Amino acid sequence: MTVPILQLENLSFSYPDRTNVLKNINLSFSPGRKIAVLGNNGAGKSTLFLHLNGLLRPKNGTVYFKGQPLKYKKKELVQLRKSVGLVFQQADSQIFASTVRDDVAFGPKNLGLAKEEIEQYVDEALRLTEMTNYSRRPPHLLSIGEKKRVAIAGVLAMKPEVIVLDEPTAGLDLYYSDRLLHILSSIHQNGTTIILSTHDVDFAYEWSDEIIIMNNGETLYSGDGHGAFSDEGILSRSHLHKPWILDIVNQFEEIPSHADFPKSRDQLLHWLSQKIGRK
Amino acid sequence: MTVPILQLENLSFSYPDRTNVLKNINLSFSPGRKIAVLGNNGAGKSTLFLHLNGLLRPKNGTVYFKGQPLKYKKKELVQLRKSVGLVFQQADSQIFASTVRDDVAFGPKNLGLAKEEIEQYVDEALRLTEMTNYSRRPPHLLSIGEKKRVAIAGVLAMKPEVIVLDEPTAGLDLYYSDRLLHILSSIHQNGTTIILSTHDVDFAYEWSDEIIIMNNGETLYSGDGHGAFSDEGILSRSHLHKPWILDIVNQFEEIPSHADFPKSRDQLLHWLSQKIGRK
Amino acid sequence: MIIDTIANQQRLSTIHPIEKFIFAIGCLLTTVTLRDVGLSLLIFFIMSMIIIIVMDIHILLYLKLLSLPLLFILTSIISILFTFSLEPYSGEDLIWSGEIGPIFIFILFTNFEVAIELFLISIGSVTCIYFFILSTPVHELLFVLSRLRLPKELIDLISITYRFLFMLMETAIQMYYAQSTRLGHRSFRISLRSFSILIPNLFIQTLKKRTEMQQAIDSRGADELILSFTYEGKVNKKHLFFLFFFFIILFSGKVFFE
Amino acid sequence: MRKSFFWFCSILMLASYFWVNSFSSTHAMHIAEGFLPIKWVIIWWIAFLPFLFIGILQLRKLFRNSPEMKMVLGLSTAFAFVLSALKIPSVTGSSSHPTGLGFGTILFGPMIMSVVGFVVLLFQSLLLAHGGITTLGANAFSMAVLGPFVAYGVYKASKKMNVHHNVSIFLAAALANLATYVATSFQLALAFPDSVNGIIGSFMKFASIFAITQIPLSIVEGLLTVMVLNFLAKY
Repeated sequence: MTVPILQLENLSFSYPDRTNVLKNINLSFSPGRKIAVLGNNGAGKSTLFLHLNGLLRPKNGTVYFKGQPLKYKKKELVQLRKSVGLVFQQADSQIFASTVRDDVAFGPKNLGLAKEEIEQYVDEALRLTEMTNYSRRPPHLLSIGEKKRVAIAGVLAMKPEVIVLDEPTAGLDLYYSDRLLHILSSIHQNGTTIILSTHDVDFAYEWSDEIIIMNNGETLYSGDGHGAFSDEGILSRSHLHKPWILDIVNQFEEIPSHADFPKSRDQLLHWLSQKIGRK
Repeated sequence: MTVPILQLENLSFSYPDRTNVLKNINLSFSPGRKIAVLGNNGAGKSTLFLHLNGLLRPKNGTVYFKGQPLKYKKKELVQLRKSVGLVFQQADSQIFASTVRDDVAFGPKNLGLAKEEIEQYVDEALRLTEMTNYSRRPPHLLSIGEKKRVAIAGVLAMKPEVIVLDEPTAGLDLYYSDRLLHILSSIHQNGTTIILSTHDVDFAYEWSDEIIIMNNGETLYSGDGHGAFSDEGILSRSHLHKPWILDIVNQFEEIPSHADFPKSRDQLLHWLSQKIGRK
Repeated sequence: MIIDTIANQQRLSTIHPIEKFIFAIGCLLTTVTLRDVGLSLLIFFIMSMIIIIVMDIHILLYLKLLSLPLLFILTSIISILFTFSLEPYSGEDLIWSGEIGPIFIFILFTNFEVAIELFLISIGSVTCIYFFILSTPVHELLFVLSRLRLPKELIDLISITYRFLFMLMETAIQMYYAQSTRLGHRSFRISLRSFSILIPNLFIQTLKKRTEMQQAIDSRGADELILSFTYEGKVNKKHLFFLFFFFIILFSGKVFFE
Repeated sequence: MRKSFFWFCSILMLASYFWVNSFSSTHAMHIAEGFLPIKWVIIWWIAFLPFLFIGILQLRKLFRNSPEMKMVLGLSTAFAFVLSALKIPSVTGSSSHPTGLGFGTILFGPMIMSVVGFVVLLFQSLLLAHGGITTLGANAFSMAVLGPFVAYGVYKASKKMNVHHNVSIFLAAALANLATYVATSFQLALAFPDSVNGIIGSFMKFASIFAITQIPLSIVEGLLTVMVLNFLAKY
């Protein structure tokens, strides 16, 4: 078995004033996967993500990075942040420079790379996020969908092995979120592990290899999408809908086999038309 | 026919730095309706809403308020803003006071009401938004869903005839958005007209009496939900999905009559089970 | 900002802010005016008991809070404690002496006394302030200030600042995290540069907020932010009588012991 | 119109930020609650009150003429507070920017700025437990009155002497920072004169022990101020 790139063991966290924000979390993230984290507002998703990047230090428990327990030494943290990129929800508070290009170069510069390498990394990140044509634009004149892409480019330019995105599609219209998903799939094809949080169960069901459901600082579920959304108890405790696809398919007596099970809307419609046609 | 409470005639608007944001908009809003405005990021929804409240003045065209053309005199504006409440997308930027109660009282105080009346209006608004128990909390300790409700309460406390909400469910999880929808329905039952913008076509289809689709500053469509989502041309131009319900129902040869047409997920599932059972 | 969160959650929220104000400021002024070590210890004890037992604040958290002003207090006390001179000193009140090169260092008994006294009085007064800020959220303080007839402009400014503080703080923290994840604070030099970028960006976000908020104010039928500061509930006369006697006992105790 | 308003706000905010920060996060230098004898508590409050009083009168006039300034000033004050509370590693960020201060002083006068500074100090004692209520008068006098005047004066003087722009910004920021630290040491020395060497001896002691933190801090402050302004100039 491959070593998980990140692993959390009995992780707990609380802010000094509040009760526990994360309670006894055990999770492991394998390389190359697409992982969606679901859960209500305040379930602890963002706090969890801050731990994956060493920005917060757990009160109890351990974060393992490539099998090694993290000790929060400066060097280790640099290594971790180089490998695990974190894209925050608010695009505005993570874009700083006066042009897109300068902003994307912020990370590679801090890595202490040579000038040509910086250029190359930045070009690559801009290309992947389809922002090459915007490189001289001042970020504050971009639309929200473009800003999100700059934020992602800024992290990609450090060539991370894992990219963690906090609600990447929040506030985006269909056009921009489709483009974003397209970008995520090219990033994934490059071999990058993707972890993201979302409120959209239909998207999570379609997109992810693995689903984590959080509620009030605990993990209610971790596993494949089918299992997550078949358990009514977990869904009602975490205030989640069932994906449309599952709800529709469940209306039929004859449930398709795992391999045939529709995952996307198009697949569902296709399955449905066959189903009706056959009858 | 009743006089529309708000009417826009040939309305155009542009910001000094950008080209036209709104182009020749003609719309009319009848009292007591539930209207959803759809459209991509940057389509002009928020700018349109600012006109409904007199915060922006059109470059061309006229806003009619209860049949009277708006001349942007101080008195008129106060009257307009009393009748048309606007809830912005960013809840944080519309809460000023240091407690929930003092904030909700801000509007009624500006109306120059007597003290008891202010109290009564505030209590009513807090009750409707289910925020009574939070009245002494400082806003920064509220969750995002609670902040949204405070923002709505602040507008409701002025007893408006129309309430306009800019993406009220953005960033909310299912639990909070369900509560919010519940609140909106009690507001609507009180006789208030509701206009809101959203990216969620499924919600818009289920909830609204009337749908307006905007794209690049123009209105592509205004009318009932059925018409909006049957027109493939409009949908693709405005980058909108078809609602799941329509997509599924369209798979069947026999389309239900208008009265039987499922509008909510539950209705769809019910319809589907009957359909399959019947066969 | 833990203090603010605690103030909004603790158990004394039902006590009228004016009563809390009189109690805290009364004790503080008594401690600072009388400058009596015993009295200061008594106040320290009373306040700590109220904070830990009545307000149910965890003792470790309370100790952590108490340590905040210690840096200043200890540094200042050290400089009071030692006396430097080019000549040796051999008075009766010498406790300790030493020398570094040509400079002689002494600790004199009088200075020792002053230092100890100062430490205890400071700690006593600090607990008074902690009682007040931990038990009284800022919106209650605003109510007290408006009752004290302080100028409206000042109270408004305090209130608006308070509301904005947390918004900006949140943005600032987000920016700091976003920079850190891209290794913007890995060394002192890089960190300094990152801060020089963060500060103007925070400022630009602040300006954006201004526009949004002005629109929100206008939309609610006003062009000026006129705030009200209300508190439901009345001053309990029994409590006031109790406070009155409490202070009389404090003062007479002081006279009695002298 | 929009543009000029933008600059107006910018200048105001920067003014309050740099200026307020000239005293803000030198955390170790806030005189703690109960530290000063009642005599000095009263003296420093009396020394500061005229500035506060005149400042409030000017504020009243400002708000009457342009009500939207209430929010702008509130935002500026909050901005200044936030920066003072940010933990800039191994530095506790504080700077005093003279240009900002200069404009701020020209626009509003130092009096309004002393109200802003007062509010920041109040929140530092209420929310962060830095400083205190009885010692607020003394702290406000050195940090909300003296610091800005020094920054303003140094900047003007170095401009007159044709010193390079960046250098004069650096000097104003760093010296204003040093001035508040010297003032606080002086306030402490007055209250606690040395039994052998008197006020001067006591001042020397306070000044040298706090120099350990305050001198590097003021240098970093100066540097940061220069960098921030250069960034803004590019923007």
